[in-house]
This record gives sequence, C-alpha cells and structure tokens, in this order.
Amino acid sequence: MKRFSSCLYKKYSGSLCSIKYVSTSANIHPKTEIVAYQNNLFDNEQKRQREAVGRIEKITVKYIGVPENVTLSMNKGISTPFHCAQHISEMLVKRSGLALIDETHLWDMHRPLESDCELTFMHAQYLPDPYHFNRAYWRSCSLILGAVISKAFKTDIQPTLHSFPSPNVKSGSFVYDVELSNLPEWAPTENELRILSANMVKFAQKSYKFERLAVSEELALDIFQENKFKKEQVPNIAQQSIDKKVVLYRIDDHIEISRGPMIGNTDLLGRCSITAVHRLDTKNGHLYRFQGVSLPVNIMLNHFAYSLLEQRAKKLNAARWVDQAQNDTYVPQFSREETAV
Amino acid sequence: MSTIFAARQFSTSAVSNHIMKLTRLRVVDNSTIGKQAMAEGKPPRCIHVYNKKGIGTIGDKIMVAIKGEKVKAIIVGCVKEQKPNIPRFDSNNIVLIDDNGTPLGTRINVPIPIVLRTILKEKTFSKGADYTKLLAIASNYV
Amino acid sequence: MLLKTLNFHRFKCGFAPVLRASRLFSNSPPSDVQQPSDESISGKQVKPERKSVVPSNSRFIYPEFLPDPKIEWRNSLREKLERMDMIQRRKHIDIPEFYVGSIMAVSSSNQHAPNKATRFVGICIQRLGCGLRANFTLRNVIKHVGTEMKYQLYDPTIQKIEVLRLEKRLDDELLYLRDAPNEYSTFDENMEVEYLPEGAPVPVNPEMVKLKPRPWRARWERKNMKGLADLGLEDRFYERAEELATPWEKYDLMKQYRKTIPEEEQKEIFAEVYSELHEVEVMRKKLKRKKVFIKPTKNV
Amino acid sequence: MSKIMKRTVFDLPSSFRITFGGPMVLQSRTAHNVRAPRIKYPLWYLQRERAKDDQQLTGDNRAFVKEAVHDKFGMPAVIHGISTYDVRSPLSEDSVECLNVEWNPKLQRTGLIARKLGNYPMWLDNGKSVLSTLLQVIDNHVIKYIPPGEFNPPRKPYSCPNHKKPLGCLLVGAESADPQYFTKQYCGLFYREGMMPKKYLGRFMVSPEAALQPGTPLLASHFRPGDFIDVRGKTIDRGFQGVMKRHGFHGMPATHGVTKSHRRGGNVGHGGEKGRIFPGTKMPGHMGNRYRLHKGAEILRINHKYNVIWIKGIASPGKTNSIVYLYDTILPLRKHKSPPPFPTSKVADDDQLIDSYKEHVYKFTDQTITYEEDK
Amino acid sequence: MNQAEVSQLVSKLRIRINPRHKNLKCPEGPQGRLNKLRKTVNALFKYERLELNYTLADETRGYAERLISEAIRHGDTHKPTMEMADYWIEEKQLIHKLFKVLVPRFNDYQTSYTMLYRAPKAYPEIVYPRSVLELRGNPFPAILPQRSDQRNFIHNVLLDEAKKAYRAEKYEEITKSLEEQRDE
Repeated sequence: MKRFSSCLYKKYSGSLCSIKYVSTSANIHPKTEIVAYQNNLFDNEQKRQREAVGRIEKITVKYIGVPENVTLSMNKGISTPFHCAQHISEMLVKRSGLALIDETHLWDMHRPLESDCELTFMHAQYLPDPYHFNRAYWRSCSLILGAVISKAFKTDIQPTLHSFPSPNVKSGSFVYDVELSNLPEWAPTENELRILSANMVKFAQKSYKFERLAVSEELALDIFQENKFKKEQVPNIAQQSIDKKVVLYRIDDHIEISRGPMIGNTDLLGRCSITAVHRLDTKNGHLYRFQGVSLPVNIMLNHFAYSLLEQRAKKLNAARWVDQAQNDTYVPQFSREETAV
Repeated sequence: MSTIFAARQFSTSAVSNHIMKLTRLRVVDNSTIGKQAMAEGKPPRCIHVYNKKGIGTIGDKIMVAIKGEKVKAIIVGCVKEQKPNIPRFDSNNIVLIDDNGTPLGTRINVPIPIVLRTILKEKTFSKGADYTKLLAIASNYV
Repeated sequence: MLLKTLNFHRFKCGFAPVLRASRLFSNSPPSDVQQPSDESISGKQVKPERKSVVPSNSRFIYPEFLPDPKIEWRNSLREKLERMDMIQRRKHIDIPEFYVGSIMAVSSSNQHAPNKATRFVGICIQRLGCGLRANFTLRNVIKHVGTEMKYQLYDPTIQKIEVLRLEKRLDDELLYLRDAPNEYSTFDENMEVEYLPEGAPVPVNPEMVKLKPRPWRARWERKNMKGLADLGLEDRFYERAEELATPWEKYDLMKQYRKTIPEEEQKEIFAEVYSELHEVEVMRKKLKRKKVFIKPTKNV
Repeated sequence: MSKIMKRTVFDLPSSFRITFGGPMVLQSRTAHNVRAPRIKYPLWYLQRERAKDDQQLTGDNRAFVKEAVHDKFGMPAVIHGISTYDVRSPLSEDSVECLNVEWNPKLQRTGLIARKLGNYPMWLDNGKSVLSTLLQVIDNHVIKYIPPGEFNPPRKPYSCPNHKKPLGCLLVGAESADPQYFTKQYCGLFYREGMMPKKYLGRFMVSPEAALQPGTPLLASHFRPGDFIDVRGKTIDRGFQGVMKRHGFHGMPATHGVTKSHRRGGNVGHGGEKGRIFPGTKMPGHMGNRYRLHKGAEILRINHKYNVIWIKGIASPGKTNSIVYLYDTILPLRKHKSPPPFPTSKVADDDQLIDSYKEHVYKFTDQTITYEEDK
Repeated sequence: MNQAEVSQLVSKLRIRINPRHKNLKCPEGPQGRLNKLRKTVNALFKYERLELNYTLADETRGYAERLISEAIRHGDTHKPTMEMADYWIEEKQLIHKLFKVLVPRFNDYQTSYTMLYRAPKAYPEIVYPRSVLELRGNPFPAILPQRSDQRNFIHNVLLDEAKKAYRAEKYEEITKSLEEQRDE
C-alpha cells in the first residue's frame, strides 16, 4: 500500500544512548516495516468503518456556552465534536481538548457522533472542574511519551512498549513503562533527559490528531503481533470491554491501546520535561519507567514553581506496575470512568 | 512716604525688585544732594551697576543720576528676596559715595545689614577705594 | 457579553498595590518604624517604655515633620533620616510652638557682627518648607524702614528662638503687611515675653489690616484674605477678581489629597518622633524651672 | 499574536531579515547631542523580565511557592535599611581571593550601585549651608568576575583611554528579589554563584588586583567621607523640548514686531559655500533620558547603619528613587590621596559606628555654632 | 509645593495615586474637567459598574474613593461633607445611597472601595484603552474568575500535591534532626 511503498519515516536527530550501545552492524531494522504494516491495517479498518456508515443521516447537535448557543445539524457517524467546534468558533477549535456529551459522556474530539446530543467542550481552564480534561491530558502525555520513546533510540536498541498506568495527576508525573533490549542497566544523564523532553515538545508541535478506532480482538492482535506485552494484554482487554472491542489510538504513525478518552491534538501540550527514568524489576523482566511532567499550553507558571513540580516528578511514581493488579490499558471500565460528575 | 508719592507723579513704571539700570532708589544718608533729591520727590535712578550681571545687590557699587549729576553709590539694602540671615527691606537703599569710597553724608538713618561689614571689607583694597568708612557712619545694624 | 467572554487583566487595584507601595517606600519593618532612633541616637541610654499619646494638634505645632507631599519626591528613608537629624538639633535648641502672627525674637551667631551674635524681633509673616529646610520670616519696622529676616528653623547658628507673644492671625500668610502702614508691623525690640496660662488655647488676633492705597506688591483683592479690611477699590477690580476666581477648586478632592499627608501616615510619623519630642520638652521645662529658681540666688 | 509575529520574522528571506542590534555607523563631532546608539547588550546580559501573565494560582499554592523560595534562599529581612532577603549562604569575606596587594593610585577599584534618595541641606562648621544628595547603597553583591583576557564586550571602548589597560569586568548586583518574577535564564546567572536574583546589575571595570570573589557584599564604607566620587545615572526624561529649555537659548523678544518666533532658536547656518547646517548644531529635540556623569562629587557624610552616602551638591543625574552608579572619580586632582579600603571594605562588626562625617561638616549632635570674637 | 497642607485631615486611600492628574481634553478648562468627572462619579454611584476609557476611569476612581472615605470619616451630619456630596452627586437621591448604603457597606473595608479592570477593546474600532470601574460589593457577577474555582486546574493540583510531599519531607528532616539531638 501507500504506506508501505513510500518512505515516510523521519530520521530522529536526537538519537539517545551512549556510544557503548551503538551497534556497528548495518542491518536494516525491521522497525519501519512493522510500523508501516500496523498503519496499513489501521487505515484499512478506518476506511472500512467509515464506509459501513452507509447512508448519511442528520443529527441535531446543541451547543451551549461561549461565544453563543448554537444548534447544528451534523452527519451521524461522520461528524465529530471537532467539526462542530469548527462551525462555531476558532477559539473552541484551538483550546478544546475534550467534548462532553449530554453532560454525562466524555467524548474524544475526533470520535464521530452517534445520535442527537447536547455538546460542551472542555479545556484546561474549564469551570467548575477540569478534572476529566486533566486526566485525559495526562493520559495523552503518556501516549505521546510512548510514541517518542519508540523512536528515540538507536536502531540496535529495541524499545518494547509495555503499558502506562491509569492517569493520576496527583501522583505528580505521567508514566510509561518500557522494556529496552540490549540495555540492562541504563541511567540517563541530564542531557539525555533533555533530549527526550525536547523530542516530546517537537513531536507535539507537529500538531498530530489523536485518531480513535475501536477494532476487533483479532485485528488488534494482528497489529501488535511484534509486541509481546501487548499481545498478552489484548485478549484481556477485549474480554472486559462491553462490546468485545479494543480501542486503539493513533498519533502520527504510532498506534497504542488505550481506553481513552484522549485530548484532540498534540499541540495542546505546552511545557514538558521528562524528569526521570527508573528501573523496575517485574515478573516480565526489567522494565524502565519513564516519568515526566507537563502543563497544557495555556497554563502559565513561573519557572521556580515549575522547578518544584519537576523535582517532585523525579521521585519514583508509585503507580501499580505489572505485578500489581491490572493496568489502565486493559481496564475497560467504561461506566463510571467515562461519565462526568 | 510723601517722597514716594511725589516720585509717582512723574514716573509710572512699576516698582522693580531688581536693582538695575533705571531703577528708582532711596538715598538714606544725610548728604545734602541726597536729602534735597528725596525731599523734592525726585529720587535718584540707577544708571549703571558695577558688576557683571547688571543686577545689583547688597554691597554692590552703582552709579546714580541724582539732581542732574552722576554720583556713585553703594547699595545698603534691597527689596528683593534674600538668603536666610540676610535682611530684606521695603525700599532699595543706597548711600552716596565719592570715587574714593568716602560717603558724602555723615550719618545713615536706617538699619544696615551686618553682612555689609564683611562685604565692604572684602571689596576694599589697600590702594583703591576704601569703603569701610561707610560702616563708621551707620547708626544701626540688622 | 464582551465582559463575560474575554479575559480581564486585573491591575493596580485593591490591597496588593498598597502593599507594594509600602514596600517601595518604607525600607524598614513596622517595628523599626515605631522606635527608630532608640539605638541610633541615644546609644546606650535605656529609656522607660512610654505609651506615647500623640496629641491631635501635632500637625499644627510641628508642621515641618510632615514630608513634602509631592509623590515623585518622596522616599521614606530620606524622610526618616531627616527627622532623626531634626530631633538631634532640637535637643540643643528649644524650638517653641509658634504660628504665623506670633511675635518672636531670634538670637543667632553671626560672624559678621562685632560681638558675633545678633537678635531680631518681629512678627512671623510666613512659615514655609518641610524637614531641615523649614524656615520662617520675621518682619519689623526699624527706624521707619520695614525690615524682614528669613531664618532656617534648623540652622545650627541659631542660638535661641523666643516667642514673645503667642497668637494666631486670621490668615496663614501675612505678606500683605508689606503693603500696610508701618504701624501694623512695628514692634518694640525690648518687648517682654507675654506668658499664656497653662493649657489655654492659642488666641486668635482678629485684627483687620487696612492697606495703603495701590500700587501693591500683589493684587490682594484676588487673594481672598480674611484679615484685610475694606480695600476701597473700584468695582472693576472686584469684577475682574470674580472672573478669575476658581470656586470649583474647593471641590477638587484629588487636588486636596495630593497636597496633604493622609492621617494614617501622619500618625506613623508622629508616633515615631513624639516620644523624643516629648522628652526634649520635659527636659526643657525642668531647665526653665531651675533657671527661675537659681536667678534670685545669683542676685543675692 | 506573538507567535505569529515571531514566525513572520523568521520566515522572511534572509535578505530581508531584520537584524537585531547590528553595528551602527555613527558620525559625530560632539558626543553629547548624538542620539544614543541602539542598545547592544553585553554577553552577560540576559532577558530579565518574565511575561506578567496571570498564573491562576490559588492562594495556598502561591504561599507554598513563596515558602519554597524562602527555604531555598532565606527569609525576607531588613538589612541596612533595605528590604531584602536574609540570604542563607552568603559567602563570607574569608573566601575572597584576597591577593593582599597594596593599594597604589594606578589600581582601579570596583564601584557601587546606589539609589538616589533626594536631597536636603547640611551645614558646615562655619555656619554655611550646603545642599547634599543622599545615595543609598542597596544590598550590593559581587556576581561575577571576568578576567581581562576573557572579557570581550560587543561594543569596544574605542575612545576609552583605558582600553589598553588589562582590566577585568566585575558584575555587581543590587537588591535581592523573588526569583518568580524573573526569567529562568536571568536567574541562572545568580544560581551559579549560589545567590538570589538581583533587580539591578552593573558592570565595573577593575584592575585584576581589585577583583572580588562572587558573593562579596559591598557597603557604603567602600568610600570614606572626604573622598570624591563620580555619579552616573540616567537624567530625567523631559521628552521633546525646544532650544530654550534644552540648550538654554534666550529666545526672541516678546514684542517689537516679533511674530511667531518668541521661543525659536533663530539662524542655524550660513550661506554660500557653507550653506548647510553643521553637524552638532543645537536644535530642538529629545531632552534627558541619557546616561550622564556627575564628576568629582565630595562625600560629606556616611551612615553605616542604612548605607547612605551624602554627597555635596545636587547635580547628580536622575529622579528621586532612581538608580545611580558610583565610581572613584577620574578627575586627576581629586583622586585618593591616602589608600582607600582595597579591594573593598570589610563588613564591620561593631554597630556603634553609625555616622561618619567629613572634617568641617556640622554634626547634628554638636552644640550650636558660635564664633570667637575678634581681638 | 514644599510643605504639606495641614488645615484639613484626610484618610489614606488604598489605591495607587498618580503623581499628577490626567488631562481629559476639556475645552472648558479645569471646571469642565470636574463637570466631566461629576457625571461619571454620579453614574458610578448609580450603576455600580461602568465601562469607560481608561484615563477617565482612573481619574474617576480617585474622586469616588475620596468621596466615600469623606462620607465614612465625617458622616452625614458634617456640613462640608454634605456640600461636597451635593456637588459631586447630581441625582440627589443618590446622596442618600451614599450615606445610607455605601457607608455601612464600606465601613469595615480594609481594601479599596472600588476596583479598576483593564477591559478588552474591539480591535479596529476603538483606539483608546478601555477599562471597567466598579464599586466593590456590587450585586453583579464577578468580573474575574474566582480563585477557588482555579484550584482544580492542573498546575494547582500538581502544586498541591508537591506541597504535601515537600512538607512531609521537611517534617521528616526535622524529626530526624530532633532524634539526632536526643541521641547526642
């Protein structure tokens, strides 16, 4: 397909790791091919689902809030809250990260609407309480971190993404657990962390959409056939979800399993720093826990206060890891989590 | 009092606080020419100030036109604002002198600033005019 | 709608700016303000803690302790240092309570005088300036010539300031005495001190001054002076005065405010200096009593 | 908005790109009425002010950040009459790389940063009144020393007679302040030396022998009463002014047929061959807001408790409460006659010495002045 | 100006005072300026919240504050104050509001009596900076978002937690040092 044929994949200048781990062999790494294959599957499924909508039906979407209350007539199964925002105001397009449907369901910005509804948009300064936005933001940060990690290392070091725990802003840091092959004991230097932070910001500034897709278990297994951890997780997730589906998210070409919801676009990520990488010993072997702290783009904080946050984010985030109970990526508790208030 | 009114009869220029050319002045010694001029209601006018500013103050030598004559005089009191500890008077007072600094009169009837003692002593040179004689005829210092 | 939708920036209001201003201007903590000169001035002297009750008329008695209200020129540290210097000077010379209209005698050392000291008696016609620059002008008629002398209140050459007759006049400035007949400002040089009974209010002399005919040094009909008798001018003068009058100025609240020191600041200032001033006054009274007591023995 | 601006600037083709602070060619005959060159900041100068946006912090959190600041640097305190911070780890003067060099007149000492407090009169012992200006040395600390070899300013002192002397650069800061109000890069300048950010920075050229360890406090006792100093400050900004105010021209008569040119300067040039306006002609223009030097001001009195210096005269440039820089004078006849505190004064331990006066200045603690009678 | 006027005593205003008054471009001179300000002061007491040009609002603010502080200081039995109120307030029923409503409202205030906000301006139309002037304690909804609402913003949540951790660490250190002391 298109994605296979064209060489879309960028070289990341900030390659990590000290010279010790650099391999001299000029093997063509299969990573790019895997990514292309995954994306191909994702594209096909997306196309299939879009075609499955069939005849276009109209739904009415009521929007309440600034700059004015609007009633829109949208397409069922195609139009997303993002499209609604585009109809209303540029300000909403820029700042909204999450939609709230009928004041109960949290909805991704790029997830098609399915029936008549009332719509409000959440953002970082949403009143009375931006709790759900914060959670979605934290989750998205973990996802972006995963995307960055998967590309940040030199070719002979294969990061295998494990998972990230349920987002907890109060823990002070967002987290991603990764297994790094050929790197048994790695303690990143300050500069390496800085490169990772810079990569996060660079990645976010490219304004990638968070695309959501619910797929069947088989397809999910197909997509993650190279990832031993995900392969294990997929059946669990599928079993626990209501309609036996697995929810996937894609930013750029990085695909990830997550229950969601996520924010709409990566450009909402403002200041960001990766503060620490801790080594964990689990039953699945050695994992590295990448930790960082970040603020949305329109939250301003002076550098001194931010440095306090950074210091706190350096401490090991005690969120459960693989041994303990279950993980966010495969806990599809839709009911309570996804409804607001 | 009456002299001032008389002066107004022929000149209506405003009272000047500065002592400069054409300022009307008051002779306060008992020299005949001075007494006469004041009594006639024709007070002297300053026609030159012997300093670089052209505006006279206490202790400065000026030339006055009095009764058709040119006479030199020393300013012994000014109307304009003065520094602290230096008196200010209601009239611009002068004492007529000759070229040697000897006063034409023999008595000064009004109070004279004490600073004048130092100023005139400083201005006196051994071979030039001796202004200190003026201090001897003063009756009252302020 | 406009108000609701867009973000407002809060600025220059409320308590924060007050705090900021105080931080800017006061370079010392409040405790330091209360007893500023304890260590600095009296050194090792230990004073009994006195709860200072500052009388409300301090601002009339010691107007020079209030700083210049011009905002650009204010600096709390300079004002404080100035006040400390003023109190130091007041410890060596008795500066009594006086007002414009009081008759005073000032003795000062004068290097030009034969006996190196002079004395001048006169009526106070003007009191100006704040801090160490404070000055006052005395006027008297000596040998039929009006004579005025300006003195700086804190000039170290001043030996003694006596108030011969403590009284106020109807106006805050008596500059019109320059245009009045000499009788109004003639005072005897050997005048005796007139004592007021203890605790009596300062009397106001309601004397109305009748000016000489024009020309004057100022257009007194425009100055709205209370102590001037009928000026006896033609109507056109009063008409012009009315044209030029600014009756709205008394309603200009901010103009008034910018000319005054607010009560809170005044309290702070007088609380700082009052204990010192009071001490000086008590000491002086003691000395006076001693003098009174000693004098007869000397004569004997 | 600013984002867009930035982009537009940087997306311009290189030929159109705006250059910031490039060298400007100036032709001048007289230095004083040439427009000040565009500011090109020295290397150590970093953007200081943070954007003043609403951070939407709750009161609790604001208090917490403040607490963290105080824990890191020390509590706010009043030291020498200046509200500053009781800095935790001030480098004591023991750690100064004191070379123990004897002072000699060729050595150049550091200067101080002061605030102009205003003026009031002082009296001399002979009863003469002089006006004095009060300058408060505000919480000065040495921030950085750049040795002569490394010091390479962007603008070379082309006309400076000393430019061949190997002088080092001493960076001095004044008035500690909360780091929350400054940019991170600016604070980094101070963190490196373990200090709190300062509100004001000054650069002083010093002989290598007079170099000081970063963290050394500088006090008013750096100078002594009777010394002469130069005071550099920014003059009061008076805006665009005519020649009468700006250059003291006399203007033209009010009457005698003069119309519409009572306050004008009159002729500005010649005819014929010289039919042009000479450069440097005094004309209307912007007045004030320039750095000017008041040379050779005499110190009358120093208050060590509040670090205040009284200098004679009221000619120091700047408004009340403005910042001025103090140097040892460059006037050859008024330089130090005896060795001054070198490289700077020690922090005095005894609090007894509050005021020190120059000779023949009236002390307010003294008795009334009297004169001896002539004999 | 070299000395303070002592003939009258005023209360300190809790706002920033400009060193000099601002000109309001009045052809009628200072009197016209006061007339202009009278209108806005009157309107402020009437409506309690106004949208004005910044210069005018800043000037009005001082006069309104002064009037209220005078009213609080002297009460309604003081004749000069009443005269002043009579001059500044054109609609006479508002004088009652000043003494009966505003004075009790502001009696115990430790802050300024008015608030001044910088208002947004619609870009092409209005050149002059706009602002909103209001009396404190007015019945309208607050202009600025409440601080209490902001405590759930992400940085406040993070700082709250950082604070707890920071304090815990601090106490731990203190107890440790205390124990060490005891051991010694």
